[in-house]
Amino acid sequence: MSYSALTAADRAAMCERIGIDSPADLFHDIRQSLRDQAELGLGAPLSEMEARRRMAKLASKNLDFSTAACFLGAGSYDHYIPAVVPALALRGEFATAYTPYQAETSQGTLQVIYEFQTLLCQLSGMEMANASLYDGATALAEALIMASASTKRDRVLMPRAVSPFYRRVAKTYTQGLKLDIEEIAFDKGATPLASIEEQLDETVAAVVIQQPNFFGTLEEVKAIGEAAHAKGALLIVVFNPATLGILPAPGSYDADIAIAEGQPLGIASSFGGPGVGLFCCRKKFARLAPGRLVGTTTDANGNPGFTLTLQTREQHIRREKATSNICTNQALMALMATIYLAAMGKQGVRGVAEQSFQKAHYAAEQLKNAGVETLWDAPFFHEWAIKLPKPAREINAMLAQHNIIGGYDLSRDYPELGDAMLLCCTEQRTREDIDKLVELLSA
Amino acid sequence: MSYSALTAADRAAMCERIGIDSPADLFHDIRQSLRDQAELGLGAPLSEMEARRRMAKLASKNLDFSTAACFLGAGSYDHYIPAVVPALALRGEFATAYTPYQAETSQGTLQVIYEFQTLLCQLSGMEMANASLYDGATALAEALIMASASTKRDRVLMPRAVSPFYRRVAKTYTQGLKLDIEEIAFDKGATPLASIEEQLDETVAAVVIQQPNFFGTLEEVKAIGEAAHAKGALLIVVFNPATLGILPAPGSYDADIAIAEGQPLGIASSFGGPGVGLFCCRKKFARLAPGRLVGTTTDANGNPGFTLTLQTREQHIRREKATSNICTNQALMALMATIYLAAMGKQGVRGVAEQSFQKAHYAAEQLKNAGVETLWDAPFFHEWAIKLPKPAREINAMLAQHNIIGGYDLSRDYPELGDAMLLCCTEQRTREDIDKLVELLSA
Amino acid sequence: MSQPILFELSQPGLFNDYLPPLDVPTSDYPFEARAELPLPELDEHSVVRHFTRLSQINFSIDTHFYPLGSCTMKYNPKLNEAVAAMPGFAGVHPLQDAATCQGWLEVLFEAQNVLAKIAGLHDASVQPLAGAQGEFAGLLMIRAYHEARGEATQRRRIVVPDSAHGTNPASAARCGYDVTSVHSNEAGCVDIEAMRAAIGPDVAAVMITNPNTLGVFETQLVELCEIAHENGALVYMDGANMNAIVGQVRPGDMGIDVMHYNVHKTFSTPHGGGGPGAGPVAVRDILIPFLPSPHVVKDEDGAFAWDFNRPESVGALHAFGGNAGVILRALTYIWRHGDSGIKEISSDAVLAANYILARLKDTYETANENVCKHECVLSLANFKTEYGVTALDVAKRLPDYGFHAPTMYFPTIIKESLMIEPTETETKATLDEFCDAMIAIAEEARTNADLLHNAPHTLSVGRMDEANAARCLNLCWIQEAL
Amino acid sequence: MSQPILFELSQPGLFNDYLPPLDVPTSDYPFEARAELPLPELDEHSVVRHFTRLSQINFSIDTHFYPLGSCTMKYNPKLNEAVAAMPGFAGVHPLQDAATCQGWLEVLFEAQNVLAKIAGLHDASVQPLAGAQGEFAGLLMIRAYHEARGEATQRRRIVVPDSAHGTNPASAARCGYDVTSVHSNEAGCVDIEAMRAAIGPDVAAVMITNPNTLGVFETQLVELCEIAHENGALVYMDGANMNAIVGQVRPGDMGIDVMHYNVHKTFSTPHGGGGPGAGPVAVRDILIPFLPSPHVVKDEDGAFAWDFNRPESVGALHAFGGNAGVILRALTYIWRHGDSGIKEISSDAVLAANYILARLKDTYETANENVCKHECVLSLANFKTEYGVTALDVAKRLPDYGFHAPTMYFPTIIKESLMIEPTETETKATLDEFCDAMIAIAEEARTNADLLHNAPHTLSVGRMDEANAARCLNLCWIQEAL
Ligand SMILES: Cc1ncc(COP(=O)(O)O)c(C=O)c1O
Ligand SMILES: Cc1ncc(COP(=O)(O)O)c(C=O)c1O
Repeated sequence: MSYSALTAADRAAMCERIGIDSPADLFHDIRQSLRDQAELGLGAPLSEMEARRRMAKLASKNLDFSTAACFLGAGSYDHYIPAVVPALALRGEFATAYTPYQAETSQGTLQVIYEFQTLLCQLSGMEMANASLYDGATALAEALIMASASTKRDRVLMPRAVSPFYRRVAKTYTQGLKLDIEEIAFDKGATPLASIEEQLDETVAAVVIQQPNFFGTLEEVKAIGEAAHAKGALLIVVFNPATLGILPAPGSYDADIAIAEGQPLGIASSFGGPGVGLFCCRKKFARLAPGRLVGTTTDANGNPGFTLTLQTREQHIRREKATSNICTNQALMALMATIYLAAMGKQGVRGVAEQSFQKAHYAAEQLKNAGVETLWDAPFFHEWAIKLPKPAREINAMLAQHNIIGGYDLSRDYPELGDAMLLCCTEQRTREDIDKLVELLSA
Repeated sequence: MSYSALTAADRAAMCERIGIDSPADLFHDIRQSLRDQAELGLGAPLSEMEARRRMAKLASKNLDFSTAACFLGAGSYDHYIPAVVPALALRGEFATAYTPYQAETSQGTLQVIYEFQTLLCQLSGMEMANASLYDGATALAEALIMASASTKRDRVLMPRAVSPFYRRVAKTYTQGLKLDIEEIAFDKGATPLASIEEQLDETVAAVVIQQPNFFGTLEEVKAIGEAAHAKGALLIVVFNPATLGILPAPGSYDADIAIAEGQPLGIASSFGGPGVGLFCCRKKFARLAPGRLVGTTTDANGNPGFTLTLQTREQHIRREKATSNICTNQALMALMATIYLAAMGKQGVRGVAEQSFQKAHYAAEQLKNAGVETLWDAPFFHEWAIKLPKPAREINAMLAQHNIIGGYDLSRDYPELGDAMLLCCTEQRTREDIDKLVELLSA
Repeated sequence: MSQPILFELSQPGLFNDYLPPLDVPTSDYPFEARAELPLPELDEHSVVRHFTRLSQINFSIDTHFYPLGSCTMKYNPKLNEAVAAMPGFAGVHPLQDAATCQGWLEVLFEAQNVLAKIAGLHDASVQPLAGAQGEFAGLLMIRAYHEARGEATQRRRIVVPDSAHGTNPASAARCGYDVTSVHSNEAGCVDIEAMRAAIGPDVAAVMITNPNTLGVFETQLVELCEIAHENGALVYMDGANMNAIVGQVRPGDMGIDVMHYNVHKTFSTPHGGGGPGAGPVAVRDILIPFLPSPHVVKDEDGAFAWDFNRPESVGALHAFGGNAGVILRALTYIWRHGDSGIKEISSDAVLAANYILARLKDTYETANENVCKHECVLSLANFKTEYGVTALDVAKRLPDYGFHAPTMYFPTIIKESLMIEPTETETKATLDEFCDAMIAIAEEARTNADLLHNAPHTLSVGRMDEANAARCLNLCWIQEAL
Repeated sequence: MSQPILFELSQPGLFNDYLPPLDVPTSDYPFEARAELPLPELDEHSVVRHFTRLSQINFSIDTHFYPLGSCTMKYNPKLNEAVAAMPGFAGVHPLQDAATCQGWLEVLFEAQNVLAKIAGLHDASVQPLAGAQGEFAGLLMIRAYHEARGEATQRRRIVVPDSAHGTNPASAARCGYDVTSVHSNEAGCVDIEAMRAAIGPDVAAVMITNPNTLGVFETQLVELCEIAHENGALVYMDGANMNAIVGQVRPGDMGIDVMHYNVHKTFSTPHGGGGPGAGPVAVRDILIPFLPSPHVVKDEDGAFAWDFNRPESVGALHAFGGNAGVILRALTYIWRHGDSGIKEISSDAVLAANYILARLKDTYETANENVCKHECVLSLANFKTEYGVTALDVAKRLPDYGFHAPTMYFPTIIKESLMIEPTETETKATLDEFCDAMIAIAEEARTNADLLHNAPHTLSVGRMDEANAARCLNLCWIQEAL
């Protein structure tokens, strides 16, 4: 079976028109020996009923947010997704359209992307945003490369308090390029300004700072930015869009490039992807930016509309000289983020940030009262690290028994921290969830 | 909170334009004493998150088809619903449109209904179908009333082997009318032709027959129809659309009216509703038919299109002389049935009937081999009655422990049958499900 | 662009393999299998494209302002759909043992309660499947009530104002009642003296719509109820227009004995292009014994159950317990609002209607002298006389401006009427654009009446010839027909 | 009708109460909360109407034939969406302990396996997020391979035919490689002698697209692989066009060392208006050590786990394990087909393309001499000369007939090219209607070229001025701007 729309009679008629005996004749340019080899071994086709059942069975082997309370963050977050987001985003006209190369037949997609770009500017306080990149980690990698191209320098200062997942990808992306990533140690969960200043000089293209950082700690972003700018280096901020309802916007402390993972904006965790890479920067970098951009224009009758623009930056025109190799991006997820921001609006976005902050602080306080120590006393937003009496893995296995998804095992990337776990609260965690966690962790 | 789209500023501006101080002024025509009384006591509003959580918790208190194997039929069936059905039917343009009174703005809905009417004719072999009624039971009631109106007779013969749920509703519907429903006993699970003939004479408006009947048994529909017609009575057939892939169509044995519950056609059980009443009849009854009808016509430019037609039958024009009081029907469910039939197509509809039949017969056979007796040896389709050693309620409680939804307790409506249960298999029951049922019932 | 009929897209041999191969041995059929099955054969892609395209040629609340009077075309929250799609609700059989469907029973029980509370009455049945069936159920209960008092044969009449919706007299007829239609007064309201004259010992009930179909609150309803009750008759309220007063006043407090809701109006369940709806009925204590069967009850242990043991019940209206999935959506909606939100609904709905009235009353004649409730009624009678432009013409022209038409020619007591119900879920900007369009159309009527006569101009079809459909009746596609 | 921009619909004070009241005591912020948050404020209804209307002005597979060459715009099954929406998949965190996500890990593991099998290679990584990243990952692996053999500094060049997609050279550049572009022969195929000349000891890899971007199968691919391998270079295959050959021939059998799939093409995951996709890479055994990290493995007990312990890996390409939800859809699709179904895909896709070619080759010049594979390429060069009608004009006119445009001006080696890829999921009737439209347009070009120059005529906008967008760059709506 396939989803083919041709009948046997159609095939016969088409073959006749083409002047062949059978469709197999269209493959005579492939050597018979090769064709004979092509046994795939995938087995028999599954009917829709069978495929759905098999998948449902696999789904049932996962512990999921519908039955478990998730205290795991570290880059993917269990924020509430209003029903309106999937209801609109999955409409066929959006989901089954291609990249809007043909502007006239793609005004829906194009306007959405323009609105997405604008919403990101409003949220981040930056001057421009692109149409999306793959994810937060690759967005950081692209930011480094763009910073290097624009400054013509090839050193980047990268705090270890930046997500290890992002740093891994940045390393992958720069391995073939002339670009050195130098790590900056953290102290008490934060990146010391002094450590950055120590390494900073006129050869540094950019200083990266994550706010709040991987540990949830709030960094001295303003001072770090000023230090960077003083040496002509760019400030690249990794932000979390779910915090920006109350946390100062990267634009307000003069970020040159601000990138993020957009998953918190109405996108399911879905085992890590698809999410969406957010890429914002100063407008002066427009011609160096990676990925697609949508701009306004007019049609032949002078009516306003939208179109892809500055395409000469891109691979399909500039080929090896393109600002990036990205082609397909995460447009449908950008649509979800757009609908999410439109529906949540100013008050909703603020509410998510406030509640996430407050619930995390309540949880941290309750844990402290119950004898579970935080790793550091640093100011944090909605993620924070706690000390554990035994390996996180064991604690998490225990929590899973009680339908709680525990925190991230910090010993995996920071063995020096010993047994420790990064916890997170979003607005989805109820006081009841938190009290249960506290009870189990302090038992 | 409400879904209101007005801001405080809007309200003020609108009041000003109207010339009032506040919206409360618009309610001055309601006595203040009455207004003061209007404390509803519904409690505080729930946010979307809270409402969804509360509902999810209630949902979790039900045993459902996603985790349990359902052997319960008796009027609502666990047939497979292709993913395409909800994906298309729930599109806002269909779901949030009103009744297509304005033809020009409702061509989508109107064409769907016309296609629905046609598909029902194709499936049932009848000459026409209406745009839907509430459910199978009310469709039967409407059929009785129409039969009486068309024959100007007031007796109806109603076998007890017709669904007791349908008979209950027929009774409700006719209590204020001059229409006597006379019950016909069954013998070995079927309605004896002789019993019908005994009661038949020229005062009988219609003979009702359900095929397969409530017990799943196949009735002698042809002979019964001939007997009815010989006395000038109409033959009203209650069919199950899921059987008509292989079972002869009501039109083929000369039914005058054929009605059914359309839920098996791609509609969720949803605790019994919303489903959809199917109403088919001879074309000569068009002007007596209840409910809406869509016909073809042309627009001012001569282009083809669709519109509601024969509206003079309906309550909004004919008032107390209307053929029925029905106004709102089950249009969205009719759309689902339309998409279902289009997607399943000829082969799929046949496959569902074949597999339901075969699985039921396999199950009956295996049960027999395991010592669980069927109540009668009558030919059946995909439902059949078995004898139980103890009350069905107890058996079902045991089965529920094993995630099996057992059969219908026949002693509720047919105490004379003793401890007995009506089982059903659809194409959804796997051999594994059936073998497990057999094991549990024979243990 | 019109879309070909489904059957023309059929290609013999196409199918979608939804079903697995049969996994059991086969038996012979104990009947002769049908030979012909003339259903269409399509690939899934063609099905998707067909219905997606058809959907696009519809107007709907999701796409257009849809001010159909008496229909309460308000926004239908997507949350309600997400709730109804939960497998724990969608995949539950109505005949399951109560122990395995406590969640569902609780939903229906709670719905019975909140609907009784909103009505200011004592209990409710959620079984009726739409407004018309709610009326039918209510009148049957009234009939049973009189029967229990030995007055059934005496009370043969139902009194209905002439402004009532057609389902009112039709439902009365379905109960075997005679219908007495009573003229409204000049203001379109109940004429209390005419009513007093019509109500006697042979009357079973008065059916009243409040606010009435002109969108006017019946200020003399309390008196009317008193008159009825003095005469031993009960009062039924058609609650189709509850969106105007929900939370502001409880019908029970005014003397109403039984009423229905149209949850597909007031409580935002999607109208689906014609249905499904639900028409739950709320009743005063005296009618509780007669409520439809089954009813959902809660025992001392807090367990929920179907109660079939209701000897005085009017019986069942549905094979199972009604349109449960619709009731589920309505309950979700009511819980979302709570007391304060429910009040806001009616306040804003009425404000919006009065705003439209205020903006249009200089341009169009109106049936509403002072304030209206949730809808206002315009009359094109003078336009017809002066410019030959009818309510129909205006209704057909509005879609060219991107708005659905109002209800037209109803209530019938107003000539050339257009009944406009904006609801609370439209922004002021939308209301203003609509009023601007209405004013522009009035101007078109004066200057270019043919533009209106020939409207609409921008839809998938032009004005449809409805009479022709009845003349050349074609209700079913047949191969040869095309 | 165009839809106002979201921000113009904003009304200060509007919000939707998705969040419950805070249920914990509050702490003070350890930072100064931001004062301004200039996000829009809308009621949910306005949001729904806005995006529903925007969706309707898009062309899409669900609504239109969309024959974009090289994009494989086939039907995207709704089943795949239902599977991806299952809470047991959608609501799972990527960092959960393996014991609590065995279902997901199995999905990814199975996907690795089936994708390796279809390629005729030995393993696969599902981490790459799109085709371009697949290329990047593949080239990094090639780089790591040469490095492991001590030849990294020596092998600085990637050889790419000039017909290649832009991502090929761009991805090579991202790895720090120099790109050597090699001219195709007159037939648009790899010029084997030019290739031989270009491949030397300084070449790391050859990137080849097969079928190539003209839709022609590279018959000399086996020889090309031999030449590369003799020179110590590896061969990367851009698998964007796999829809033409999937199940008919396995790239590994032809000598390919590493390839990517575009699952958003071949395996029907929705393109989403630009993404997300997934670009899994399949590799020969020699490259397994270098596969991206983490990789999913299965232990002896049948338990699945992430393997991060891959010292020779090129590293991570995504914060977590890739676009898992996209891979899930692709696996569902592949399981639905099995061996026989997969073969049917390519057979019918190629048949459809050749049918279009056969029907249009008398009307248009074509770049395909004999049979094509999944797509055919027309050239409007002679139309341009004779009638002043370009590929652009034809592309802009087709939507007036209800069809999306083909890919235009790619591959660049054909002048005024239109690249038409019908896929296997269109009916013959649709293919015929499309060909009829193309023939009608050719006639229009002859008789009424301006009709084409000014096209489209029936969409929400007329022909867009793209140059103007770059000149007056406006990437972000600002209150004052309108
Ligand atoms: C005033 C009034 N009463 C009764 C009804 C009938 O309700 P339903 O269509 O739900 O049967 C309607 C619906 O149009 C109505 O407007
Ligand atoms: C031939 C070819 N190669 C590579 C790509 C790039 O793939 P992606 O867009 O998934 O990054 C494409 C996509 O357009 C393509 O057509």
